[in-house]
Amino acid sequence: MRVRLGPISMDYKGIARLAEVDEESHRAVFVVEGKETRGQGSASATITNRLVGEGGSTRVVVGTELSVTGRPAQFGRGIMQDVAAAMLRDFAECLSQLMMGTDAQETALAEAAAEPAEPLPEKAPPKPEASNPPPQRPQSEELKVGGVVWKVIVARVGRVLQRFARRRRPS
Amino acid sequence: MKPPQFEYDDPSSIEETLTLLTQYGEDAKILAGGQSLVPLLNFRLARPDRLIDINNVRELDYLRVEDGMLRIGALTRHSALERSSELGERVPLLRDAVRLVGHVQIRNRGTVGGSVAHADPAAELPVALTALSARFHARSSRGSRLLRADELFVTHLTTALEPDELLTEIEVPLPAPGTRHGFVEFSRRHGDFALGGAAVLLESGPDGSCRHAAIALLAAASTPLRASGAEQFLVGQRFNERVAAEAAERAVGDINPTGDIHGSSNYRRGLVKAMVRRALVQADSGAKEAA
Amino acid sequence: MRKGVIGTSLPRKEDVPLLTGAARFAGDVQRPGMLHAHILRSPFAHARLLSLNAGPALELPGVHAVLTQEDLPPAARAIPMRMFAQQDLEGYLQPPLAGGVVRYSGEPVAMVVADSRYEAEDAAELVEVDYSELPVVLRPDEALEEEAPRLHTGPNRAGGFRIEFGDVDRAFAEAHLVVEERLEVGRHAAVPLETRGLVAEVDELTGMLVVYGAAKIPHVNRRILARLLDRPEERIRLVELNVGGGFGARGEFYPEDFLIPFCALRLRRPVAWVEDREEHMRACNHSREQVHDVAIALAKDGRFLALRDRFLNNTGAYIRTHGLVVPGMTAALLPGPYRWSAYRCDASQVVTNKTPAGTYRAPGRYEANFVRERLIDVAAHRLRLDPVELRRRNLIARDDMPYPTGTHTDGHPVVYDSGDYALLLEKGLARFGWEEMRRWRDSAPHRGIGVGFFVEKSGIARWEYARVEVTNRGETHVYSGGASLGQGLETVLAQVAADTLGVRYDDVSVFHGDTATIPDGMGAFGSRAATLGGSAVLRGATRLRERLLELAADELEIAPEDLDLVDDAVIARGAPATRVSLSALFELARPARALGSNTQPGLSEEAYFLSEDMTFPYGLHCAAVEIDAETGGVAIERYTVAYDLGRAINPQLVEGQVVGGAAQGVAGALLEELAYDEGGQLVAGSFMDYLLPTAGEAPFVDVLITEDAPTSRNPLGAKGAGEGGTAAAGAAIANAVADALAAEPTRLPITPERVLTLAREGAR
Amino acid sequence: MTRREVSIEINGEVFERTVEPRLLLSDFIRHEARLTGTHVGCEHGVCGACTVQLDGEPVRSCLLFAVQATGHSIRTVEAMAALDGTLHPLQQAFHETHALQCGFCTPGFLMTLEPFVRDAEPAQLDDRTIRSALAGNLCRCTGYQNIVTAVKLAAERTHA
Repeated sequence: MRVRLGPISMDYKGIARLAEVDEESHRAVFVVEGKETRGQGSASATITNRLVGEGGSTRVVVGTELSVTGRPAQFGRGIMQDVAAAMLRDFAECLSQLMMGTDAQETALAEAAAEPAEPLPEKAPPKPEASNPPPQRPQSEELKVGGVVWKVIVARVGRVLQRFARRRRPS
Repeated sequence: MKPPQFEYDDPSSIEETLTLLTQYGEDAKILAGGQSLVPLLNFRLARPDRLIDINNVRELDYLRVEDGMLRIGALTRHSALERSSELGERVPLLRDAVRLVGHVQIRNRGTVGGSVAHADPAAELPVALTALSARFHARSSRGSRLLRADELFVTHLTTALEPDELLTEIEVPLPAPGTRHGFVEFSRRHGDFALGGAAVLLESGPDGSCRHAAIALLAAASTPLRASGAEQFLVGQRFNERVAAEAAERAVGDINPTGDIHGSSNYRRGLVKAMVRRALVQADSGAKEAA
Repeated sequence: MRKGVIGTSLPRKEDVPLLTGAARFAGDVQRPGMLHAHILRSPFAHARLLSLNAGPALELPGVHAVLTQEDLPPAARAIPMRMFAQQDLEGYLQPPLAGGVVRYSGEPVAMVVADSRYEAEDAAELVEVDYSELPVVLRPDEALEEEAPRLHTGPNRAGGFRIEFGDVDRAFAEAHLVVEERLEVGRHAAVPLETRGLVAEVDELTGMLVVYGAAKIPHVNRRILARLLDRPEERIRLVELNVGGGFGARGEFYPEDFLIPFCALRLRRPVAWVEDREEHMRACNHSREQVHDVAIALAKDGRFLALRDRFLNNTGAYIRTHGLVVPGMTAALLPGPYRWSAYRCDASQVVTNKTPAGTYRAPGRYEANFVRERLIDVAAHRLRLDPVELRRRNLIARDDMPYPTGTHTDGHPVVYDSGDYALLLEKGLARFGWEEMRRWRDSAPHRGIGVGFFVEKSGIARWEYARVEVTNRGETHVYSGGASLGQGLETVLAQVAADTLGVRYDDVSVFHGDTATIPDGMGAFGSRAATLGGSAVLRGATRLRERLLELAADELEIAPEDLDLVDDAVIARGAPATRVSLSALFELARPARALGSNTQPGLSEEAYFLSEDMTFPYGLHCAAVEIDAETGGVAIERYTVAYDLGRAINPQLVEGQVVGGAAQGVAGALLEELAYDEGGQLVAGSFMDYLLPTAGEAPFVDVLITEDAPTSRNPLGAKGAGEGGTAAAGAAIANAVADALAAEPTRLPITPERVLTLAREGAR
Repeated sequence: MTRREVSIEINGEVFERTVEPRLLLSDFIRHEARLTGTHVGCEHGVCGACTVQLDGEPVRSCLLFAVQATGHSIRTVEAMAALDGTLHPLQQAFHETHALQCGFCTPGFLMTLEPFVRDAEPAQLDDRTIRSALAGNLCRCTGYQNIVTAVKLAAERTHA
């Protein structure tokens, strides 16, 4: 998996796994763990996805805890925060597109804001619903951050979440 | 802390550069002033297969005014901007901004195009150019296009430039005569990337009220950001401290800056607000107008 | 003295090579066939080391070796303490390369040796290391909790001690006012501009192991290296080159100080290692991080009754060479310049998953002065007394000197030798313009003034060596057991030698730091080089002068007391034409001649100086600050340091020490912080985030040097000058900020965001 | 990687070598040209110890590759004093005012300040301007105070 942010690029090899599924609270936790392919650093992310009903739409609250070791962590000015924010935004967009694309009836808006290694607050302002589609990134085909693994994870997250969402529908 | 291996080309023309970009695209990285890229290379956080050094593309190094536009070649060094008396007279905001870039050694080597393409939201020039409604020329073998700041800057360190595209020129519409400006930032040390800042342009009508306002925020978001709500608020207002404070409040209404060890998101939001207010006051005082 | 060389601001002897680029630092050494080492470091703050595969790295062309802990000899299992050692601490010492468990991010795991540094770094990326992460603890108070992850076999409180005198509990019970605070000093570090560097080689002709790049304590380190290599000391030569700053951190014995020589012996090739900045930030000693729960008991009139402190020193993952020095200094000097009837201090040395810590300029005192002086201001605010007046009422009187404080450190009792604290206080305030600055403060909001009084110590590790020689050209050579880290050692020792002998300053050369030409020495730390080193030179030069006069007396047939030594010759007083040059005396002292006339051959005098104890310079920092209530920025309007050193050998050098020291101290109060994330990654790991002050932040520092209280503990009367500029800077800045905000800062550094938080929440 | 031939003029002497493109100019100057007066303090463009003049202008040599200096002229601290050893006025001023202690950062300061002192107008020589001019060079020993004094002294003599 290659993480890119502008000129910064880090290659990790590792695994992504579904660590926890809580059908009751509509919560799914993914863990991604990687080791730098060149260099000694590592990265791991815990991505918590939770479905929240909101009037006619459903909000996916995505929280992430990112832990990075090695030079990316030390090279300052908060680039890891930037990387984390960008990764999460990509993740959210990707998820949002996936879910809106696969189930047109359902409106799932992925909300993302990241402070790494801090549980995501839910205070993000409510977004207007379906009429306002998520912004299209210029290279929406090729995610700048995250690359292939994101797609895999997003697909799996999406499947779990859609299962949750369907179950919510009657309420 | 030594850079990883890479192949190296040093084309001497735009055409040659575009050919190389077409050939190597994603695997190549443009090397301009190198003041941001080389530290990343030394830390081995960037590992392009190939560097395309454009420092010998002399046709990219110019600064001229024509048709009401300031045209800046992408390879123009910060120090050239700093020294240009024409720039000081016609676009003093840019001069004030460039003076705050790093230190003399950085400005002697750093380029305007490099600073723009690096797209650091805490960098001075992208913010000043955003306030100035500059447009950015990108060229590739496929053709050329012109982008606005909001089109160019995508997120942290990321622009909309395609891998085969080269930023060639920045065009800055000359501010109307009588336009006043302010550029303010706060950093913990002299010359560091600021924790927050603002660039402001104010144009007044004959009655003294604001006819046009431009406010761009530094380190407030993942890109340079125009505070359009605050700009609209200012139009038609007669300037005073209260108006400045209100505009500043509106400017940071929905920003959520990234926090780090030097300041939390909250701190930075308050800081950007203060910077906007001060930049407005600075612009209003007009003290910085012209060289 | 005769020529007034001592006490004069002569230009520095060291300068010309440094100004012209001719000086040689460790990184400048190039030897034939030299290889380059790169240290592979743990990215994790705490992890089990499962496996290490160097195979792919060794396949890379240009790579010569990858060394791991398995390659090291048994003698090299741990780097010993050299000061304030305690038996309990043995289990916490650092191995040169980690085996089994890594305990901080940056801990050496392997060493890669290649033809160039570039290739060594390429290869290091290919070494495959498997770790299994362990839980991390970063704060010293959390490390002491029951369920905290344990770093070593022993408890996380690696060591500690109590210092106590008087009836503390009773004093607190009977006090009119008790003020208690939790005060913290953030982790910061020395960060010299030159990173560490070493080149080691085995001289093929002599078999001597030569190590270039020694610093601070070459002879001490040779002893440690000999022990770890199991090699005789005399088969090892350490050579000090130019050294780009030390400030306590550089020159201690680190893992690399073993690894590089070991590698050179093993590969039989010269091996160079130059630390890069990124690794310096994680590898070289950190310092300062302490948490104090401190209380002061006062009588109604403001008299100090008792001081009680319990503090934790976060020493990072291992105990390094300094043992308990930093907490020892903190506890011993916390009482400061005041009279106390009772004092109790419980000091703990606590291990956490951060880079190991050691000394940094004014170690333990920067922290102690902040704690005590901050607390006194808080007390003054509660008593509605002027903070300066409160201090004035409690200073130890001049007539009480020498004053046994009742404390001690590493076996040294702390007995203040001399001092007129009240006089210094008034002189310092006058120099600062205290009354003027009060008016300045009152004329606008967010302005504050504050002081910090300190008593420093200098000249620890009691002895030093010197040898003074006259050469065949009639010049003077001084060999010192001291070391230079850039502080001007050569200048000071040349002044002492020139002054004592009567020769020209320009004719004196000073040599130091080469174990081949200097039999022993203690080096440069704790502001000791000039006082102890200078006293040894004084003693050697005095004896050499006597011999020169006696030799000349024989030659000129004039009684020695009628002779004088002037510049390059011994002359008859009142008849300067009657003379014998120093170079002629050298010929007279050659063995054939000297032995024939039954005198001692050679013009060389060795001397050791032993001091009965430390000396205690003292001083005052005064700061005036203005705060930007929107940004939290702190602007320093005026900064003054008044410092009594007994005697200044070169006042301009001393001023330079004070100004530079103050810049560091102020930066520790406002800018510098080695911030970690929750996982134990040093996020301030480069110069982008670790904020050394530039010329834009370093304040203009006005320096007043006084000589009101010379010491009798050395013949120069001089007290060390190296650390007072730093010692009370944190205290003065914090007190000025407190005054400006009417709030009580309790933690350094006071960052802009903390300033705003204080302004918002802190109004007292 | 493809090595490149470079030909770099340093202090009037041309150095021709074949190097990897990634070789930093600072390393070329120090290890290929053996001019070790240029020091390396951080290798990420903050400390200024590696400052040299590229075609007369101060730049950080740790942020340039040696291949980029081909055809350019580099000036380092070794070129400042006269051949007979007479110090440059700026070096002399540093010496007289104790503007250095350990001296590791000094060559970088000299390279930055030489053009500044040469071009400075007397009106520019207030503390604030001088401090701003040298803010791109870190010094850990002096607290900068005597460096400011040295700049004033050198400028006075230069423009006298």
